[in-house]
Parts: sequence; C-alpha cells; structure tokens
Amino acid sequence: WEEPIVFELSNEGERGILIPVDDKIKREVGDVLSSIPEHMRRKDPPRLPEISQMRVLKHYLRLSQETLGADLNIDIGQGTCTMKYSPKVNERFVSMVRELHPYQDEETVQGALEIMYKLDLFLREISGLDRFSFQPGGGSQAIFAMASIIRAYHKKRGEDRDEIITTIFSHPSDAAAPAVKGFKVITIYPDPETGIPDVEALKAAVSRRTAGMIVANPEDTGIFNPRIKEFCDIVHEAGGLCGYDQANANGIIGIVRARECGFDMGFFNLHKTFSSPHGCGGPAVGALGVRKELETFLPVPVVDYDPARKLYYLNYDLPDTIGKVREFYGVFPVVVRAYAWIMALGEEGLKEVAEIAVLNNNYVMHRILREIRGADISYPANKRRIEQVRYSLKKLKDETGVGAEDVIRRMADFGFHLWTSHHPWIIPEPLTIEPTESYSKEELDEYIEALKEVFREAYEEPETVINAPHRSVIHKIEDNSWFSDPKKWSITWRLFLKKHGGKL
Amino acid sequence: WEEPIVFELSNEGERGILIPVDDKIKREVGDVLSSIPEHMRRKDPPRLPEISQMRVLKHYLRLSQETLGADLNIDIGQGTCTMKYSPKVNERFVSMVRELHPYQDEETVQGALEIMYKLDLFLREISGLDRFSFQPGGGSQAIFAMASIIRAYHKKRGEDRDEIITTIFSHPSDAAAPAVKGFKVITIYPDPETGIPDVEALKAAVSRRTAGMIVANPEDTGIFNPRIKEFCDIVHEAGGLCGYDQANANGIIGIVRARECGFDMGFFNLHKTFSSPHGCGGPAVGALGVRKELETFLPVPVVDYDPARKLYYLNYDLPDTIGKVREFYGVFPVVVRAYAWIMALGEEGLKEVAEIAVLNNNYVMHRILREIRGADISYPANKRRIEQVRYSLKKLKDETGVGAEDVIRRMADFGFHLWTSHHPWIIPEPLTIEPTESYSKEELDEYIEALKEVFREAYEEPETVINAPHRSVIHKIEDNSWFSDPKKWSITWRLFLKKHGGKL
Amino acid sequence: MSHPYIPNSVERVKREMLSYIGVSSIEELYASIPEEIRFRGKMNLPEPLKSEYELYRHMREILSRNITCEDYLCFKGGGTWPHYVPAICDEIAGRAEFLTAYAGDPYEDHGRWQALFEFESLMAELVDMDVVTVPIYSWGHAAGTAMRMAHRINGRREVIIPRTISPERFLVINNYVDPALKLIKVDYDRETGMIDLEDLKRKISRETAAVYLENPSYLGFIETGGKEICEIAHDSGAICIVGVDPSSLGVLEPPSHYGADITVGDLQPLGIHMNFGGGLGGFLATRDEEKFIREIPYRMFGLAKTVKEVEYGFGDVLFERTSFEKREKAKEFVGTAAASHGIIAAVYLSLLGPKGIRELGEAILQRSMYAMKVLSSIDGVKAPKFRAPHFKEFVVEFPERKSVEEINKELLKEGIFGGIDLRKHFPELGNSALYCFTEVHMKEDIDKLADALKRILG
Amino acid sequence: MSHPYIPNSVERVKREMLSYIGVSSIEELYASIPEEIRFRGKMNLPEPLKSEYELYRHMREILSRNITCEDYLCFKGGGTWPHYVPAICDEIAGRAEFLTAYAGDPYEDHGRWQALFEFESLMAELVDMDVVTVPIYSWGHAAGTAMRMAHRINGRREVIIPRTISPERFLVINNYVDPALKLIKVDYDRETGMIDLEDLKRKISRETAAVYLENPSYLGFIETGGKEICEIAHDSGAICIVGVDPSSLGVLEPPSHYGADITVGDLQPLGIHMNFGGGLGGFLATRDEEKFIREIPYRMFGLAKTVKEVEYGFGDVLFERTSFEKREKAKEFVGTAAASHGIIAAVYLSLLGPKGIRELGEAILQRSMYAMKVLSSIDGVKAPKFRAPHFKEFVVEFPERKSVEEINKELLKEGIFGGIDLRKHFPELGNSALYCFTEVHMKEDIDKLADALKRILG
Repeated sequence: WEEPIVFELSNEGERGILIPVDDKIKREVGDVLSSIPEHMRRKDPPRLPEISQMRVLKHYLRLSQETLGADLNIDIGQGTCTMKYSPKVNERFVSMVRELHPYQDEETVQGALEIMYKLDLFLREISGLDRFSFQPGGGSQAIFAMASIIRAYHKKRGEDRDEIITTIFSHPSDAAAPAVKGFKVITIYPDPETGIPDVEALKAAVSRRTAGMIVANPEDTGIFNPRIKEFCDIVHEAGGLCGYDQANANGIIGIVRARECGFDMGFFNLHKTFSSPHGCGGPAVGALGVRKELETFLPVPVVDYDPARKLYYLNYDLPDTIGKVREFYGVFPVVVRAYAWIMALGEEGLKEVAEIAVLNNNYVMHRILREIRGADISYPANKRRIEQVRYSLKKLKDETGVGAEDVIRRMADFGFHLWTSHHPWIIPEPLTIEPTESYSKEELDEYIEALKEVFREAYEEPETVINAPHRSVIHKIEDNSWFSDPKKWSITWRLFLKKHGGKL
Repeated sequence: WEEPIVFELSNEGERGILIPVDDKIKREVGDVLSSIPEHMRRKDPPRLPEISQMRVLKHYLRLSQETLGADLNIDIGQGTCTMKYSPKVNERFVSMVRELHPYQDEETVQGALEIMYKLDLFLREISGLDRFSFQPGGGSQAIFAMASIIRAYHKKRGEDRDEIITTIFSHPSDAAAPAVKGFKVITIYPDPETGIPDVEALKAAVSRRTAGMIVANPEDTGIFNPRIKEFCDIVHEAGGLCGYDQANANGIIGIVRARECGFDMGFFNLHKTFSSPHGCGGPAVGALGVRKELETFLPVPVVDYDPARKLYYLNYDLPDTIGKVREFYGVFPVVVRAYAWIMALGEEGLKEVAEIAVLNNNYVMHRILREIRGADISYPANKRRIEQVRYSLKKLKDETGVGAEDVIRRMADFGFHLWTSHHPWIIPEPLTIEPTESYSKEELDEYIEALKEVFREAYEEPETVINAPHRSVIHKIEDNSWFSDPKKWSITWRLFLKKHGGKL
Repeated sequence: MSHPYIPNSVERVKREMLSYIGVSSIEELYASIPEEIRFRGKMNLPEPLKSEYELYRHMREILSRNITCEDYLCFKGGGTWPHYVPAICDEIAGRAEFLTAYAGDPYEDHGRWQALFEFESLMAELVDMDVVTVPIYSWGHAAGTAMRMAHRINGRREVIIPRTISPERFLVINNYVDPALKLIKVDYDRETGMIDLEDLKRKISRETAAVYLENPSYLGFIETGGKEICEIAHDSGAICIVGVDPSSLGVLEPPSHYGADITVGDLQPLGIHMNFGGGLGGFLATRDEEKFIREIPYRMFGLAKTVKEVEYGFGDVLFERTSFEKREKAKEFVGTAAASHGIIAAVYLSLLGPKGIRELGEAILQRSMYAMKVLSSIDGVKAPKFRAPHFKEFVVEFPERKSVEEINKELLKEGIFGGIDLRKHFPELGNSALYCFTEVHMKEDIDKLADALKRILG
Repeated sequence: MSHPYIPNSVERVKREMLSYIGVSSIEELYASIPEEIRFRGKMNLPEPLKSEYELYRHMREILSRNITCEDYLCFKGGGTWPHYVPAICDEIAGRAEFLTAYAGDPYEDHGRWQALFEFESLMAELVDMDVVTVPIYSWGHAAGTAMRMAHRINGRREVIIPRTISPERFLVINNYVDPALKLIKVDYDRETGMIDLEDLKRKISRETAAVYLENPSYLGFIETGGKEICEIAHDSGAICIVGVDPSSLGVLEPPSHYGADITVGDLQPLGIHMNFGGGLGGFLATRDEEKFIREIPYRMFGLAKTVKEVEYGFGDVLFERTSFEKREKAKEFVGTAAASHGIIAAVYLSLLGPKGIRELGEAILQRSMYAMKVLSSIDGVKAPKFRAPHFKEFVVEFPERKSVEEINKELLKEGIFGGIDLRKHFPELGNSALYCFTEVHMKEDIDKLADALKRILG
C-alpha cells in the first residue's frame, strides 16, 4: 500500500459515524449551545478529516498490515524485552471486562477484584516478596514508584539520603526515574573482562548519602551478576534499600527470586514475562512488589479480602503510602491476561518457560558465534548468558564499514525486526537478541539464516546493506535534519503543511 | 511471506492446543477405546501436522495478509456480485448468536426468531412478494429451491412440464440448478444490438412443456430488460411460473420490485445486496420469497408469530413443502447482519444505496469509455446500464495480443482484483466491473487510473502485462497441466507427495 | 446528511459525477426501466437507526431475548453439536481479509487459495482419502451430490439409506436427488440400531446406484457393520457412500478403511460455532480416480508451479466440470457455499494435530460413557437404549410417567437444554430423547443433569 | 507432553539444541547463578488449566461475578467515562499486528509510526496546537510532566492548582512533582465552582512555575474564567497549563484559544473502553516553540522524506531528549505507556470528523441539560449544585434525609450505578454526588434514573 496520511483522505461532507441524537431530549432542551458563554464556545470546528466509514477502516487496516506484530513475525530481534506469544484466548477474557467502571460498588466487581487478589498471591510466590500493586502503567512508572518509596521510606525515618545507585546495563529508566524523583544517580560499570558489575565500584559508591540501589539482573547484556546478594548486602549495610528491575524476568522465573537475592522490592512487566501483548507500546503494567516492611508505602489502593463479609475490597488504608502513580488501579486487561497465562502454565510450566528461554538464547548465541563472521558478543570472555545476548558488530564495522544500523535496516527487507536503540553505545555497534520460549528451533534457524545472509552481503556487497531497505514498506531515511532542525521538524500534519507546504 | 504449506511446519511432538480431560470422569470410566470394536478403532493416526499454537496462528495470519478482502481493497473488479461495505458493528451482533443451538426451546430463542420474522417483513416490502425463507445457503441453492417449487407446483396440479427458460446473461446456476432438478433448460439470447433478451425468442420457446422461467434482471451485462413484465406475462400465459434471480438487486432496491415485474418468486443474496461479508465464498443466504399462492411450497420451517402466546415460533405446517434444501433454518449470522443493515439505512437509505450504486457504475463506465483505449462495453449500441457493466477487451486483444486474463493478472500487481470467470465467453475478452455504493469517487478514480496504466502498457510494453504478475504474492502459472492431467493434479498435499515427490 | 456507508451520497460529489456523465439526475440513469413497473411507493420499513450506538442498543436489546448454550447447559446435538471453538479459529475467521474476500484469483488472493487447499489436504488425512473438495453447503447437500455422482457413474436410479437417518438431512437429500433418484429406507435392528443386513440384501438390486450409511449414526450408535454393508453394495455394483462426523475420526476408522467410495459429512464440529444451525459446512471426499473426480460438481483447488521456481501456486482442477463454465451441461451446480467454514476447519485441524484429534475422540467417548453410567443409574431410565458402541450421542429412554416434552420443560427451569425429543420421528423408540455429550461437558455438568433428572423423575 | 505455548519443550528438540550448544542439561546454562540464591522450592500455584477450554471455563466463571455497565445503567464518570466505542475502534485495536507489535523501527513497522503520527496530528487539530506527543500513561502523569516542564523552563518551584481537582489525579500529580515542586491549591467560588480569582492573585508569586486549571472541571462545571486565569499567570511569569476532556472540544474552545501554553488531558473518551479504569491515556500538547519542545520528555514522531521521492517516512524528533538516549540526564523518563490507546483515538477522531465531534459535544450537553431538568424537578434535589455552565458531569445535591451512600445502594437494586459520592473529598458540598451523562444515555435511561430517585427519596 502507498497509503496516504489520513488528512489526505478527507472529502468534505463524508461521515464516518453518526452520533446518537435523542430527538425527544432535543425537543425538551432546545438549543444547548447557548448554555455555554459565547467566549467559551468553539467557533472554528477542528480541522479533522471527513471520511466515510469504510475508508477509515481500510486506512487503519492497511497501516496494520504495514506493521509487524509478534503474531506475524519472528520477533526475537527486539531484545531486552522481546514479546512472547500472547495466547489469543486471553483476548476473549479481556473483552469481558471492557465495560467496568472503576468506581462501581465493590459487590459488582468481585470477579475483577478476585483476579487482582490472586495474581498478587501468584507473584508473591514467584518473587518471594510480600505484596503487589498493579498500578504502575509500565516498567518505567514502576521504577518511579520504587524511587518514590525509597524517598518516602527515608523521609519517614528522618534520614536525608539522596543517591541512587544503578548499573550501566540496567534499563535507562533505572537511572532516569530516580533522577526525576530528585536523586543523584551513580552508575556502576562492569568489569571489562566479565561484564559483571564491579563490586569494588559499588563499595566505593555507597555512603551515608545512599538511598538505595535499582538494578536489573540479568542485565541487558544477558549476564547475570552472581554476586547480587553481596551487592544488596552492601547497600543494606550502608542504609539503603534495594529495588529489583525485573521487567524482564523471563529467563529466571522459578529459578531465582528477588527475596533470596536480597531485594526489598521489585517489579515485573506483565506485558513481557507474563505475556500480555504490547499494543505498539502500551498500555501495560509494571507489577510492583515489596517486602512486608514496605507494604504501607505502596500506592493506594491495594486489594484485600474480608473473610467476614466474604468480599474482596479496595484497601486505601496504607499509612505511609506514596499516594498514586496512576489514576485508579492499573491497566486491568493486562492483569487479566497475566492471571490467565499463569493459570494455563502452573508451577512447572513457568519453570519450563524460563528454561526454554535460556536454552533458546544459548542456542542462538552459539550459532551466531560459530557461523557468522563479523559478529561477536559483548564481553566475549564471558559466555554465560541467561535469556538474551547483547552482540557487538564492531568487527563487521571495522572490516566492512557496515554497522549495526545498516544491518537493522537490511533485516527489514527479510521481514524481520531488529531494534535500534541501545544507547548509550557502551558496547560498540550493539544488537540484542532475545528469543524467549515462544519460537521453535526452525524459526530461530530461519532468523539466523537471514542474519547470516546480511553479514555475507556486508562483506561481499556492502552497498546493498548500507542502502537498505530495498523491499520493505518504505526506503531509507537519510536526511535526519527533519528530526533535529526546528525549521523542519514536522511533528504533526499541520506543521508539515506550514513548514513544507505539504511537500516532501 | 513465502509461507510454506501447513504440513511443512510439522515438528513431531509439538502441540497446538490441548483437549480438556476430566480426570474424575477418566477414573470413573477407564479405558473407553475398548468400547469400540477392534475393527472400528482407528489404528494409524491421521497424518495431520504437529505445530505449536503461535506458529499455527502465524501461518493463517500470514495467509490472511496474502488475501485481499473488500475491507482492504477497492474491490469493484469482482463484478456480478461485488461485495459492498459490511459494517463492522454487525460482527458484534453476530458474536452474540454463536452459541445458539437450533433445537433450543422456542422460548429461549425469541430474539433470534423475531429477527427472522422481521427481516421477512422487510424483504416483503422490498420485493412485493409475500413470504420469505432464509434456508437456502447461497444464491445457487435458492435457485435450486425455486426450481424445486416449480416442479412441486406443477406436480400438484398434475401437469407434466419439464422445461425451464433462462437467458444467457443470467447466472450460470439459473441454468444449472433447474437442470439438476430434471428440467430441460432453454436459453434465450439477446438482441445482438441492444443486448436485451429477445422477446421473439421467448415466444418461440414457450409451450405446454414450459414449467417456468428463471432470469436475472438487470443481467450480468448490467442491462435491464425493459420488457420484463411482458416476459413474465408470456410465461404465465403458457402456464409457467416466473422466478426472479435477484442475487444482485443492488441497483434497483426500492426502484423496481419483483411483484410489479410480474414474478411469482425470487431471491436476494443477503451476502451481497444486504451487505453480509462473503467469507471467501460463504456461508451465505439466498433469501427466497414467494407470492401468497406459493407459500405452502416453501421449505420448512418458516417463522410465524402467535399473538395468543405472544411467541414467535417455527412453523412446519406447509402442506405442499418441497421439504428442505439445507438443514435447519439458514445461516443465521447472515440474517442478523442483513437485518441490522436495513435497520441502519431505512427506506430512504435503501433507495440511496441503489441510486448511488447506479451513479457510480455509470461514472466508471463513462470514464473507461472516454479515457481507455482498447476498452469497450458489451453491446456498445446500448449505453444504459444499471449497477454493473460487462466490458469487452476484444479491441485490445486484436491490437496488442493482450487479453482479459493478462489484464487481470497485471491488475494484481497494483493490488487490485478483477474476476476471471465469465464463462462462456459470449462477450469476447470480458471483464465486469460493479462499483456498488461503497466506494468514493476518489477510489473509483484510483482503480480506473490503474486500469488505464495497464492498458497503456498493453500498447507500449505488452510483455509486461502478458508476463504479469511481477510483484504480487506469486508469479504467473503457465503450466496448466497440473489442473487437467490426472497424472499431475494435486488436489491435496498427499497427492502432491505421491505424484511429484513433494517437488514442484 | 451523507450516510457513513455511502461515501458518494454527498450532494456535491453526486453533482460532479452526474455532470461528468452528462445527465442531470440519477433518475435519468434509470431510463431503461419503464414507468409501468417502477415502484413509486414507500416501503414500510422502520425509521433507520443511523447512529451506530442506537443500532447497537437496539440489537443488544433484541438479542438479549435469547438464552445461549453458554448461559444454559446444552445436551442437544443431532446435526449441530456443542463443541469448544478455540480462540484462534475465531481470530482467523474474523480477520478482515478472509471475512470480506470473495472470489479472488490465484494471484492477489493467494492466501485464500492456499488456506482452502490446506483444508482439502488436512481433511484428506482425516478421512484418509486422496481427494477432498472445497466445502459445500452441508452434509445433506454433500450426501445428495454423492448419490447423484453414483447415479451418473452407474446410471442406476435407487439409493438405499438407513431408516435411522436424521430427519433434517433426509428432507434435504430427498429434495436434492428428486427426481433423478428414489430413496429406499433400509430397516434397523431394534436391539442395536444397526442396519438390518437381511433387509438390505432384500432391497438391494441392479437398480441400486448407491448404499448410504452414517457413522456414527444420527442416533449415536456406531454402525459396526460398515464393512459388510459396503461389500454387499459393491457386490451388486452399487457405490458405497458413508456420512461421518469428523470429530470421531481420531478414534474411529475412517470409512475409506471399510469400503467407502465417497465420504461425506459436516465440518461444524471442527471449530465452527453452532450459530443457531448456521454453522454447517459439507465436505465430500473420494479416491483419486478419474471416474469419480470427473463427476464431482464442486470446485477443487489444486497445487501448481509458477514461472518462478520453488513457488507454490494454486488453481481450479477440471474447472470445465463446473456450472461456472458449463451452465446446464455441468455436473450439478456450484456457487457460494461455506468456504470460510473450510478455512476454520483447517485452522482447527492444524491446532489439534494427530494427538489432539485422538484426545478429542477419547474425551467425547469418556463423557458419553460417564453419562451412560450416571443416567442409567436413575430408576427407570435406559441409557443407552441401543445395545451398541456409541460416540457422542445416544438414545435415552425415560419411564412413561413423564413425557420427554415435560421432562425437557422442567430441565429448562433448571438451566438445562435436555435431549432432542425423538417421538415425532421415531415413535417406535418410545419415550426417548437423543442426548449429546462432548468435550465441553465436565463431570459437574453431567452430574447436574443427572441430579435434575432424578428430581424430575423421582 | 509439550505445552502449546512452548514449542521447544519437545524433549527431542531440547536434546538436539543442548547437544549443539555442547552442554548436557539446561541446568548447566544457569551456572552463573550461585547455588545459595537459587530457588529450589516449589511455588505454590494452582494446578494449571492446560486445555484452553478449561481455562476459558474458569475465566468465564470468575468474570461472571462482575456486573458491567452494559448490564446496569452507569452514571459515574470522574476520570473514566462511559462512552460508546465504535466497532471499528475495537477492530483496529484487536488487529494482531497492532496488538502484538512493540518497538518496531520506521521501516518494518511503518504502519505503527504513521498511525501514531496521525494521532499526534489529529489531536493537534482538536486542541489547536502545533505539537502533540506520543501518548503517555494518563492525564495525571501528563499534567505532572507539564508542571515539571514549566519548572525546567522558568526554574520556579510552586504550582497553583484548583481545589476542585480530581482526588485521584491530585495524588498522581503530587507524587510525580515531589520533591521538585510544591502544589498550592487555590480556592473556588462556592456558588459557581470557579477558581476564586482573588485567592489566585493572593497565592501567585515569583515562585509560581505554573498555574493549572481544568476544563471542564472534575465537578463538571466549565471554568469560564480561563482567559483571566491565564493572563494572571502570564503576568507573573508563570506558565499556564490546562487539562481538558477531549470529548468537549467540539463545542468548547480549546485552551490554546484562551491562553494555555500546554494542554493535557486523557484519551479515554475517544473510543477507549473503561476497562475498570485501565482505559487511560495521557496526552500533552504545546506550541511549536523550541523552549517548550526541548523540555518534553516523551517521544515525538515526526514526518521525514526517504531516498525515494514522494514517500513519507517517520522518525523520532529530538531523540536525545529522552531517557533512552540520556539516562539520568534526560528530561524525565519515557517507556511503555499507552501507544495503542493513541492509535484508537486516531481511529475515533478519523471516524467522527469535525461534524461528529461537534455532534458528540452537543449530544452530551443535551443529555446533561435534560438530566438537570428532570432531576431538579425532584423534591429537595438540587441539580446542578453550581450555578455555572456544565459539560457531561454535574454535582447533584440530595436532601439530607438519605445519604448518597444509601441512595446509591438502593439505586443498585434497580440496576443503576449512581453518581460518585463526594462527601469524602468534598465535605463542604454536603450530601452530594457527581453524576455523569454522555451520548450513551437515552431519554428512557435518564427517566429511569429520575423515577428511581423519586421512589427512593419519596
């Protein structure tokens, strides 16, 4: 499809849908617009396009076909948070909770509350933590909630601590969200050989200013920090709290838990490890769990059960609560899917998920290392990886001039996705592949074959890769000034019309 | 996608879905297989593929993307029965009737019966006929039902009549279905100038053997036979019944009706004029209507209302019934959609549908005739067309060697569909375009521009057209022996393995 | 105001187009329709619900007057059976591309052709025959066609069918084969339900075009004499046609193994919702033998190669058989039938695989046998009525003190749709009903039925 | 037995892969996790429901314990409002491609980029501002960001907000801006609900980073003094932020017209289901002014050209602002938020167009005004409580003889979810509740409410 921008489809007079007018009401109330004072009444209608229904449908259907979802693709090139299979049956359940209002009387939402209550119980088992909230609308918001709890905790104790420690291969938001909460962020780098965060650097970093630590493990390199308990101990001894970024816990559910590692809190992205689909980037849930001692700091409300009334209810009575990080109780459809997914797998199934994710990842890593010239892993001295691997194409770049971004664009020609963003580029020319448990060996092989072909091209016909894509939906964007020059950037159609007269 | 055949995805041991085992029942009943006598027990499991769930989903999603539905396409090249827009909201209603069993007690399906009853009333208004059945599962089956009624009618009157008259531009089933019912079929050809069925030929055809006439009007050429009433009168005078093939009534709903034309019965394809989607070829409904005098011949049951019990019910009491043409009461989801569609449009809306369908068709015809060299209409002396036009590319073929089938294949490269089958080729190199009311002028123009480009190519670079498609999902099939040679045809995967060893 | 479904209902656009055509009104475009037959009246239709919300509200209101088989427990089968439909079947059936496609060609609608070819291929494995056609309306229609094929092959004019055939299906077949063929019913053994072989031998003759039997039968028992019946048919030169419920084929021998020349049946059990009886889809399978294939009236999609190497293409095999090509000279007729149900069945079979289809069969057997056990423990209830192996359905005979009709009325009050009342069509079976048990029935459901029946009969 | 969700759980395949890797067990792949922290226990989870049908049955059972706003009449709003969701919004939201896509690049996920660019562009027309970002979590979060932007721009540390703000939203903002900013509540006129301009003038100072107001307000009245408030803010060098319900913008002036520098709000009214409060999606709009744009922390998709002429491409504008690039040096943080709600909103606005959005506003006004009329005719009921123009919601004050809580309990028995009890957060409003009326309420619904209230209060 060469589908136009929706405004270009406009044809004056066409209608996509009509609004229900109740003529009986209309007769009763007459001209309602005059109830609004003249100066608050909209004079010029918004310049939205006018399009008939079928054409609107067609437009967005075509755009959907120009998008590769995990349902269509072998999506292992996302990395750091590869989407797994989200069972279609879960969408049936989601459709049953669409029309629930958050302020309905508790008696009328017992099913919804029960699911939240039980998913909390499940996650307690999986993490070893003691209480979960589903309010954060994504991983970054969950990190922000952890930072908020750390602040509230020290404030309550009358301590003035303002430093948060993280590691460079933890998610960018592990640094960014605490900074928003007013913390100074100290970043620990890894041992250059093993890629494992440097415990000496941590020891040097902690102090009476240390409010806490927020880290992922395994990190985005796929490397698991084996001394994580020691890390937590060091922070605890310094008086800080330890927050675990378990956004992606896919390689370790049932294998290792926040509690045994020594964390005080942590979160899981339900739209990841627990299989809720990503919807192009949310809505989502970062399910936030804490130890008993921190329960009173959680955002309100949490779900409780009153055995006397035999009723699940929303409990707002958390004396130290940070308040809220998002209105209402979380993105409930995501909670429903995660609950259903765990119910479909059970204890052994969850462990199998982790094990196969790790097996798949190691299989892919070994194939790439053995068979693809120019590809290497980050910290090649350490081949132990859990659920993903950050690769480095430094050698390819040096030898051919073809870099990570070129390979990414060329993979699009094969109908595959590889994700660009692994900033800052500590690992030169980085690519991250995380296969999850959802793909068969045949599919992993298919992906690797495509990658192999692109690397072959890089050596034999580098222009093909550098000028890619050739047969994807669109072609290469070379002029990046439209993204950085205030005179050119066109963040909306109206700006494009203003700045470029609607011409490319 | 270069998506394999589903059998090629098989990987021993994988499972797509598990069946609910009730362990408590299993313990109670033990080995159930032994209840089946040895010789009736299946020994070799069917060689179905073994595929995990996500891969099955992906396979069929990819095949769906390799299919152009009317929702995605400007589908006006189907012709004779172009799909119109089927409002998405109707799919919501359909999902509410999925789990109704046809033998449920009538009190528990009052909503379903009411919809059938009311749609019957609506279609009576639209046709002028007196009673409808929704049992036929498509237009051809409705024609067969009409032929069956004609047979039963004469049989009841003790008359031995065995000839059915149709016209060459009525649907092939208007000839084929009566033949199945044991009738001799007499086909009337049109006046070679006007394309209008020849009344003199009809007069010559009728006799004491004439059981009836089954014709479309407008015919597949888009030409309306203005003497249709005279045709019916002639057949009636000869003692025959007149059946109206209104599968496609899109250009004339609210404009002209079966009753005023003189027909005794007729049918509408609800999956066409009344907007139910086609689902790649059914299931569907040919809604069959008859005059009062023929009501007792309808297939059983029909839906009636008992005011005493305030209950809609299934009435099996039709003394002359032909029995049934399909089990149960018809494809109910299609009935629901047709009902909803009429409710959304109302009296004026339906007339607007017809008028705009005719306007669109005449617009397209005039553009093609004026702007596209090599294209002509059938019976060019008569430019009056209703909802569609059968074009002829004889001139193109003569001048360039490029024929209708080449143009069709080349249109696929532009993402458009043009239908091949208009056999027998009375009109040389035929193409039929029917725009319906669903497409905007811009979309009609877009289609015409593509057609224009293909015709231009035919004159300037005919090989491009003849060897098309070039950028569609697959390429040209030249070796037709696989469709006609018993040693080669591979109607199933297993035959392909047997005859070709799985090699193309 | 322009209607959302009709883009060119915008006045300005209408005028533009009229002016291009060179007429002043749409009315002029209807000039070929004489005034005497023009309809100038007003159709008496309800005021339109133009806003989608009002339409939705209206439809929801009217449809809320139904009670579904998810609201109540359903033990009715008889040609449309309650089965679980996997979510992926709905997902694929609902894809806009498949839902709204029609008769696309092999190039731009490649996916549709491949999906239907896969349907043919998967069904071929299930019934273990080499040729399967694109789906047709229903089991009844397919059976009728099979009989007409037999007639065209051997020229004979009678078909022997079992007396235990479904009444619905009988009416369909009867009208479809008339007047070419005469249906002759063969009696059944009152003990076992099976076809009475002696009666069959009496009725078969040189005029018998085909013998038709069903497995499992309408009344749920397994016709174990399939082999003998087919032999008897073949011995007298008749063709043997077997109708089959495909959900049984993981555990039951496919008819081709005991002599069927043509296998027919319905796809509804393979992932298709009941849809108030609208979930049907007929299939027809036979051997790769020209004599048979050339008599098939339906479309058959075959594999082919394209000009590009290693690329699958598809096309119509022997298209000239069809009415599209040959009109009244064709083998019967073909038109829009049940293609999307074929695609759904393909998805279903791909999901289940060989193990799933066997487990399905076992699960159904387990439910039926458990139901026999608990129902027959109720005083005066005979379940099953026939001394025979069964699959999915069986006849339950109740004590005469309460009619099946009364029992069903009372079951309804308990949220249960009871079995199909057999007294109209099979009066010789007494106060009997046909009960259906599938994988959707868990122990608690069957126990609930049994408890309710105990109360009702107690 | 291999699980349908985990293809490589097939034993044979596992062994093959292990042997390729050169280890003998999966356990070896976990060698980097020390034994002391390994979890060797068994998680206490329910037995799995491995068959899809059992899972479906379980979920249906548990979810049947909810009563939805389609079962009962719902007059609750307050941040999540009952609106009609067009079927096409569900269709597009449910498309497998959009549903399961994540962070695809501009090439292979072009459709996603275009859809979100269109979201930005359509919202820009609705609020009449040049720049809109990709959606964020919720209105509250977006408002918090707007305040932090103001703080980064002018370095000040206080924000003035109305006392009538939603309590939910207040808690979100309060935690989000802490500790950078202090929120100061400005009082409201007890007659009209409007911001008390005198109090505002008292509280505004050189420390005021921003003044925040909402239109319509949480309590449903229209803040008609927007222009004056923005002027007061600007006069003291503060930035003016307005939160808005987008469903009002067909009839109400967009805040940019009366002085807003940043407009925020929630997308839920634009075709997104309520989802028990999970239907939120925040938006943030501002002028095309570098000072503002460089302080936006969220992603902004911009148009660009590709090497092929006349082809639209898309990419991130000023990506280096974001935490993806800059970690703790970034403008706040960005992550998975509410992209699919943005796509749905784009579909919704494309369907409605300029006329639809205006009709929607009118329809809501009509319902609310009719409701005021019939409710205020009930003895002792004051509807609306505030003497002000309203949109969608208004405060209803009931006579003291029955508390809102009791009234709501009785309404529930009649199948009605009554208005939000305001006594906890707004005790000064007496025995009051916040009622919501939208296009989904037809006359019969409002009459039913009024009749029920008459009975309950009578």
